[in-house]
Amino acid sequence: MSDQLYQDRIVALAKAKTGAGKLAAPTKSARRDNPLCGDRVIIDVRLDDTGHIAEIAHQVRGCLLCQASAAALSSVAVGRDKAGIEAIRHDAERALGREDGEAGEPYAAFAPVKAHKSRQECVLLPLEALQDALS
Amino acid sequence: MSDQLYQDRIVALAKAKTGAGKLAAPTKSARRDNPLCGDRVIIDVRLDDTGHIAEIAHQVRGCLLCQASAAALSSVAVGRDKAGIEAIRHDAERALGREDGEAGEPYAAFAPVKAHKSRQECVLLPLEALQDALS
Amino acid sequence: MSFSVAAVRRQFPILSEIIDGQPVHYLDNGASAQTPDAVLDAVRAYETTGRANVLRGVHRLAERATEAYETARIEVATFLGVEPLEVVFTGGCTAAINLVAYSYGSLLKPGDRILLSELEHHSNIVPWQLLRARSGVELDMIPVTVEGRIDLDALPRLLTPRTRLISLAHVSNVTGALLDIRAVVTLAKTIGAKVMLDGAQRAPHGPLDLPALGVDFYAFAGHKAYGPNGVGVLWARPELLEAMPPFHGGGSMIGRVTLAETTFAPPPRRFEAGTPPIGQAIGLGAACKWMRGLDWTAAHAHEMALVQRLMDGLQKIDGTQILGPASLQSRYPVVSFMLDGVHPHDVAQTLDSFGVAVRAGHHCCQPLMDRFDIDGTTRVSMAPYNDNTDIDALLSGVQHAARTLR
Amino acid sequence: MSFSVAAVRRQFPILSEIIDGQPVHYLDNGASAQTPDAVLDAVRAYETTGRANVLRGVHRLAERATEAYETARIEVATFLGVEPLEVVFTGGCTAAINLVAYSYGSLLKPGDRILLSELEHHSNIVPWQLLRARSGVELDMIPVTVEGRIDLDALPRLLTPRTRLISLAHVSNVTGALLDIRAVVTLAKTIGAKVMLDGAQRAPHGPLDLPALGVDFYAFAGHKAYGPNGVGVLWARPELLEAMPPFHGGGSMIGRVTLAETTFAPPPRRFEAGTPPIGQAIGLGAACKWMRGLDWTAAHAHEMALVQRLMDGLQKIDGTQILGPASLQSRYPVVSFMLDGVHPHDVAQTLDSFGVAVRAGHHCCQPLMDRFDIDGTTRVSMAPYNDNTDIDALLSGVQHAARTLR
Ligand SMILES: Cc1ncc(COP(=O)(O)O)c(C=O)c1O
Ligand SMILES: Cc1ncc(COP(=O)(O)O)c(C=O)c1O
Repeated sequence: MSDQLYQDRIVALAKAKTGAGKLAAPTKSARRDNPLCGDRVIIDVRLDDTGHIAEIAHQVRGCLLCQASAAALSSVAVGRDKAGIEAIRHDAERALGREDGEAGEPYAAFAPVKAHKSRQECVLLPLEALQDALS
Repeated sequence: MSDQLYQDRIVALAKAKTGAGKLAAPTKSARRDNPLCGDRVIIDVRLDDTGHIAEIAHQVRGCLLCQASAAALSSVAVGRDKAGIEAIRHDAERALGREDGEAGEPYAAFAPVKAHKSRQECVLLPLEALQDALS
Repeated sequence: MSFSVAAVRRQFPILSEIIDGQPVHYLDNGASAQTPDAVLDAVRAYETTGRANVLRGVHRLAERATEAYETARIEVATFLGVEPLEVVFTGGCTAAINLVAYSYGSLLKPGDRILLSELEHHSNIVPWQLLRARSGVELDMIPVTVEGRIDLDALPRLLTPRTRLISLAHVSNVTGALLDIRAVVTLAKTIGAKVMLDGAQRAPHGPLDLPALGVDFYAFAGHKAYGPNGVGVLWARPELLEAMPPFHGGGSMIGRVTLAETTFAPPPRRFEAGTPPIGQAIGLGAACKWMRGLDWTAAHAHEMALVQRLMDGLQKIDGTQILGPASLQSRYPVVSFMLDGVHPHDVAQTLDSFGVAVRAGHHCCQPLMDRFDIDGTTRVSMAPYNDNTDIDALLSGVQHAARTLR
Repeated sequence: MSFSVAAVRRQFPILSEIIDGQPVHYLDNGASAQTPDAVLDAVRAYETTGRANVLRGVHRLAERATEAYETARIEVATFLGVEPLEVVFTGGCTAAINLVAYSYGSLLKPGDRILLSELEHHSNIVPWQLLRARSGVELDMIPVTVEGRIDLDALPRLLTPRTRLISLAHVSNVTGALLDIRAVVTLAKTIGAKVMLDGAQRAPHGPLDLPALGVDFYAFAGHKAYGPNGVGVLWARPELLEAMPPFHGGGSMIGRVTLAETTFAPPPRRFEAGTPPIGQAIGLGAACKWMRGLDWTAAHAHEMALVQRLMDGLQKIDGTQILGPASLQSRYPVVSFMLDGVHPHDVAQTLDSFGVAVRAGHHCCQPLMDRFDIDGTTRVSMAPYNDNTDIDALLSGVQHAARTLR
């Protein structure tokens, strides 16, 4: 067995299912599909008056990487606004080796995906859905 | 210089231009084109009451092989009927190595074309036009 | 003719590569098969000793290229049991189906019907949907049984007097199910409909006798049949080819071009506009010849023994489910499965870390996935060069995924 | 960057072959160029160490193949001076023009006009004639000057408010004439017509800067640009690609397929239905990279010195006549000539016996032959690897033909 993509931290994130589900009264929602692999993410957010995320939930029909990413995102999204999510996006891009610099937590966990280009979209999909919802 | 396609006999046949021209009052005429190389042959024949060729002429817009073949054909066509031309066709096919057996004259002259598949149609075109005219 | 897996494997250079420190357990043949020395050598000979354009040249390289190209057509024709002039070289299987959809399709009238099935590859669906949008033909879909077969019991009620064409996969690229062609052809004849087979997944498993099958069109891809990419084949009955108008326009498919109007060459040239994929056709000819050199009774038995070993192994892993026929009857060596609680991409990715190449996802069969309400499967597709070690490596990987990812 | 003919020649294995006892004087590059080791090696590496289908696989061979395929797109884009996602891989130059004729063509209305020229290759005439038959667009033809150039003086009166597209050869495959693109683009802009260039004969002579040319579509063929057969390129402005409906339907060009309806992927995938010519695109990428590694100022000067030597030599042979510009200005190394009293095929055949490969006939330009009322020409088409010995062997052969065949 060679290079391990599914390292314990990624599997643990996915199994934690942080934020899995729907919100009763979301301010915004967005859905993203990846037509190449069929992954699908729906993100619900409730925003406070200043545009910061008060609550977040996700439904993922997709692979473990997508689930882990959605859970990672949910674990750090509350209290952030558009710019704050942009910062997380940079962490993700850095973890995947698409941007220079060191990735912050929790996205540093996705460093093993660096070597697997075809799976990187799986990690980014929840972020893209959330950014759609906020835009 | 390697294998000589244009051996003296072929060149001599072409230069002889036997039968080049039109008939004043042809019984039948036929035109054949080779769309691949652009060669074009028109054959005129005057037939006698028994269907034998009394007179023949050809206009060739084409290469030396086609001209030589038209001249060769004109030199032996007179007095033959459909079956007689069929026999010449067999000579031609034999000379080109497409049929077994030895080619009769004058088509034996075309033996050098055996090695040049892309040029064999040039030799056969006048025969095809004449066969069209007789059919 | 004889069959030895070891002897076959030795002919495929990639199978003895060590890639990222691991041997290659290549079980993604349904996507693209590997290619033997015989094909590589034929292409290289063209490229380095006979490269030229075909048909119009008188110099010796052009003569060599033309001869090699037309010999390839003969090889393909022999492989299919048909005449060389009935074989059209295309850019692929998809291109072959599009040729029929555009050319034969242009002869159809609004209200004419084309019958497909729910298990078709997108390449045998989308061209007809595009035709529908252009010309107002209607599409009907044969449903698929729980076993993943085209449900031929539904055929009689789906056939109408307006049904002109039935286009179906000879072998499913997801379930491995083999079509009962005789049943289809018999019913099609009663209403005069033509039958087209998408042979992409059948051609890689040995020679065919198309006239005996009684079909009207057949399409397959070079790269899945051990040949190069960028080439495919359309076979059609000569009277159909004769009646079909051109599709692509360009060099070589013409009779005479003037600014006012143009006449067209007879088939197959009418459908081979421009410079054809010469080296690729030559490679495909070599692949067909290579396939004809195998003992397919033995090779097929070998492939199906691998299927059995795979199915047996999967059954021992908790939560696996096979999508497709459970028996080996009327089936080719393509096996799709689901592993409960693990996404197919994660199965495939785990397998990759075991050196095992398989495909995961919808396999260009979204309507079939919808039929079973799933996102995708993990697909194992075999060739004669696969062996028990490939299957065992795969089973270890699936076990590992089952243990660690759920 | 530097240029040495000997160094270039060494990279082309076929040039040191002895074929039927003779060296290869290959002067038929306009039909198909030869291919260097860099291309052969890139294709072989794909075939033997990374062969797999692209886009949908997660295993390492599929990742390698996808990476190599997309890197090839970047190489081609760099060669053309454009963005990778604007580059569509097709089956060839003819296929690229047909893509535009079918897809962009379907956006045109009856009465819209397309402007071509009398010197176009059949591949840039017949697709538009087929479109005319399908959709009622009208075709106009720019005449050709006695020098074998597109007569741009005629352009203003041929342009109408309904002219939607002007599609012209960047370099003529018969006369070698280079189009004055700036003049065409300037006039086209005044009425909002799009400009397409058939770059089949220009691409083999070095990198391009398409945005600077100001054109809208560009097409070329792999096999004439030192790459493999079976692959070509369509470039188009991104907003045009975006607006164009699909042509071929099949796998990979879709968004979501259902039985009822289907959505399509964004460009370039929308136009790459089915498995693309992967190995061939990789080879073409290597060819573009190889071309970018040459010093084209020197290479072009070398090519044009060969043209001069050829023209000088032909002039010394009684009864030769060149069809095309007499000067070296605005011209590429394609030279057509006639030898009084000797049919072009006989010239070419004689040259073959001197080991010289040229093409004879109408060169898929029957309207141009009609314009000059000739059956055909003998065409000498050069590449950077040609040298004086090639030209001298050719001149000896023409002399021999002049002496013996008339
Ligand atoms: C000017 C021109 N256009 C188009 C083509 C067609 O290219 P292909 O046959 O490779 O599709 C050619 C070559 O034959 C050409 O010379
Ligand atoms: C059943 C079936 N039909 C058609 C195709 C399309 O073949 P290609 O992509 O080579 O054109 C495939 C393979 O992807 C297939 O499996």
